[in-house]
Amino acid sequence: MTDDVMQNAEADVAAVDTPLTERIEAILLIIDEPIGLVALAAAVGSPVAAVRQSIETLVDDYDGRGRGPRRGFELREVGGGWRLYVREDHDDLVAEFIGGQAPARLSQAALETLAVIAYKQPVTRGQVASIRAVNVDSVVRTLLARGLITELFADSETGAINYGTTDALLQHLGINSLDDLPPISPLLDDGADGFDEGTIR
Amino acid sequence: MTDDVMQNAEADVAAVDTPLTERIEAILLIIDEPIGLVALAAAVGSPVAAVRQSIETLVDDYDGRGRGPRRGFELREVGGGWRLYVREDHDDLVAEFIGGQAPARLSQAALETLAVIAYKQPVTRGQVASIRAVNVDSVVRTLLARGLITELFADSETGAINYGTTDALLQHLGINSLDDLPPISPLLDDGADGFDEGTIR
Amino acid sequence: MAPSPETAPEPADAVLEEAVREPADGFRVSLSNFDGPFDLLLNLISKHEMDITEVSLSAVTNEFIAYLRELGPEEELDQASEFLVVAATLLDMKVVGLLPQGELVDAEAVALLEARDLLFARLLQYRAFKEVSAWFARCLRREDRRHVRAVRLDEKHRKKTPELVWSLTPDDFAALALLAFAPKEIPHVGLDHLHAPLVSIREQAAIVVTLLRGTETLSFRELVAGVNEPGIVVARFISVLELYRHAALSFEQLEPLGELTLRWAADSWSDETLATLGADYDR
Repeated sequence: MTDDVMQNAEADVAAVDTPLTERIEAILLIIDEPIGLVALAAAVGSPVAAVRQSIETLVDDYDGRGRGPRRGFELREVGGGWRLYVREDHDDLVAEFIGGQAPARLSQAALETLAVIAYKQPVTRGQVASIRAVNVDSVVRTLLARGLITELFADSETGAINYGTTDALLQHLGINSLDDLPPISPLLDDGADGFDEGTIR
Repeated sequence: MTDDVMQNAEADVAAVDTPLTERIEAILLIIDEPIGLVALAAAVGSPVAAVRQSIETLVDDYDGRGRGPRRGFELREVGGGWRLYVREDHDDLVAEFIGGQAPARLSQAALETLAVIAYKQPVTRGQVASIRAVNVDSVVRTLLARGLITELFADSETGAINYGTTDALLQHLGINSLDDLPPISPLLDDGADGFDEGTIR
Repeated sequence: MAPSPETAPEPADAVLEEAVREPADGFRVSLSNFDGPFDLLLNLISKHEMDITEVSLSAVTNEFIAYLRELGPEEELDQASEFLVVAATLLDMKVVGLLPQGELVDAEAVALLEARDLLFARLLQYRAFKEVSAWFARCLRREDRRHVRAVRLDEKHRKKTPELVWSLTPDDFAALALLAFAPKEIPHVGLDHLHAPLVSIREQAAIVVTLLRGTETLSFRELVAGVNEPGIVVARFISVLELYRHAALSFEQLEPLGELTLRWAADSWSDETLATLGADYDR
C-alpha cells in the first residue's frame, strides 16, 4: 500500500547498504516523539512491511529474546508510534539519577473529567458538566495546561468549544491509541439506552 | 569474557539485581551530555572498575563484536565522558530525516513562547508554562534545537533550568541587544505588577 | 505487530473489580430501609435491588451535610461533588413526580418510571466514568515513572536543520509578547443571547412620565411606538402599572384587548416619587 511511496526513497542509494535495523535504530535514537511506522519507513527508505518486521526484531532483541543480552532500554509503541524507553526495571535508578520531582497528581475531579472527555470527545464543557453535575471550568483549564486535552473546534451554532484528548495523553497513559481505552459500555449495561451510543465504546 | 562482567555485576551487592550493563544503558539512554566514569559508577551504584569493564563490553556489543548484531548507535568517549551517538554510517540518513522533519517556520505557539522567554529571561520552563497556560516542553525543545534559546543556569534551590535567548534571536530581529526590544511594560499596566519588574522592559 | 505488554488494555471487569475493592470508608447513610456506605446504596439501586422511591432524599441530604461537617476541606470537595451528581438527579426525579401531569391517572406513575430510568442512566453513566477514572489514575501513575529518550540533537545534526524562515520585526515580536502575556482565560460562552440586556423600570417610567405630561392622553401603542426591544415594552408597561398605583395616571380600555388609553392624572407629582418607583422589582 504505502510501499510505492517508499520506492522514491530508494532513490537515495547512499544509506541503504546498511542493515535496516541499524538504520531504524539511528532514527529511534534522535527522535523526541513517537514515530509511526509509515514515517519511519519513509525515513529509512524501506517498505513499511519490512520496517514492521525489523521493529519486531528489535523489540525481541532488546528484551533479550535475540542473540544478545537483554538491554537496559526497550522499544515501546505509545501514542501512535515507536520510541525508546528506559526498561521499567531501571526506572527507580534513573529517577534517582535525574532527581526531578514527581509531577503533581491529578485530582479525582480532574481524572473523572478526563475520562468523560476521553470517551465522549468531541465534547463541550457543558456536556461534561452535565455528566459530572459540577462546574468543570477550572479542571478543564488544568487539563489544557497539562496538554492532556485540546480545543478541537467551536460549535457552529452556539460557539461552545469542543474538547478532545491529545496524543500526549496517550503517551502519559502508555497506550497507543484511543482504542486501547478499556471499554466502558459493560459498566453501563442497564442504563446505556439513555446515552448517545456510538460515542460510548 | 562478557560473562565475567555479568558475574561481577551479579556479585555487586548494590541493592540492584539487574546486570550492570543494563543499568548503565538505562542511564546512557537519558543523558544529554557525556557522563564520566565516576559519575556513571555513582549513578548505577557499582565500582568504577566494573563500570569501565561494562562500558567496554557495551562498546564491543554495539559495534557487533558481541553476540548480537551491530547497532545503529555507538558508545563513544567524548570530552572525558561517555554518550550514545548515532553510528557515523547513518549520519546522512539522520541529516536527511532532520532536514525533512523540522518545519522551516516556527509555529505560533513556539513564537509566543519565545517572546515570553525573551521578555522574562532568565525564566524556567514552569514559569513559561504558567504564563502561557499550556505545556511548553516540546516547544522549548524546538527553540533549543533551533538555537534561539539556551540554558542559562540551574536554580540553586529547585534545580529548575533557567532559559534565555541567544544572539541568533537578536540577529533574526536585526537588533544589537535585548535592550533594543520594544518595551511592552506600559501596555501591561495592570498585569505588570504580577511579574518581577525590571525583567520586563 | 510486536506485543507491547504495557499497552494491553485491561478488561472492563478488572476496572469494575477495582472499583468494588475500593475502601468504602466514605459517606455512610442510615435510613429506615438501608444502612451502609453511600456507594453501596448506589450499587443496590443500579442493580435494581432497591427502589429509589423508597429512599428519602431529605434523610440522605441531612446525613450527608452532617458528614461533610466532619470532613477536612480537601476531601470535602470531591465528596461533595460526588454527592451533587446524585442529589441533582434525585431532585430531578422528585420534581417530575411533583409537577402536574395532566388528566391521565397513570401519567404520574409513568413519569416516575421515566424519572427512575433517567436516574439509573445518569447514575450508571456517572459511576462508569468514575470507575474508569481509576484506570486512568493507575496508567498515569505507572507512566509517570517511565523514562523516555528525549535527548537534544547532537550539535553535528543540529546544523542540518533547515534554515529558519524569520519574518518578524521587533515590533511584531513585541506584539506577540503582549499576546502571550495577556492572561489566558478559557473562552466563555456569553449568555447574552439568552438574557436580554437589563432594562431599568425607573428609567422607562421617567420616559413615560415625560411623554404623558407633555400630551395629556396617549395610547399605550403610541407610548411604545418605535421600540423594538421587548424588554423595554415590558418595562414601560410595568411602569404604567406602577404609576397607576401611585395614582399618577388613569387608563381606560373600552373592550378587551382593545386600545389602552392613558391619561396623566397626578395632582402633585414630584420626581422623588420616581426615584422609588418599581422598588419591588429591585433585587
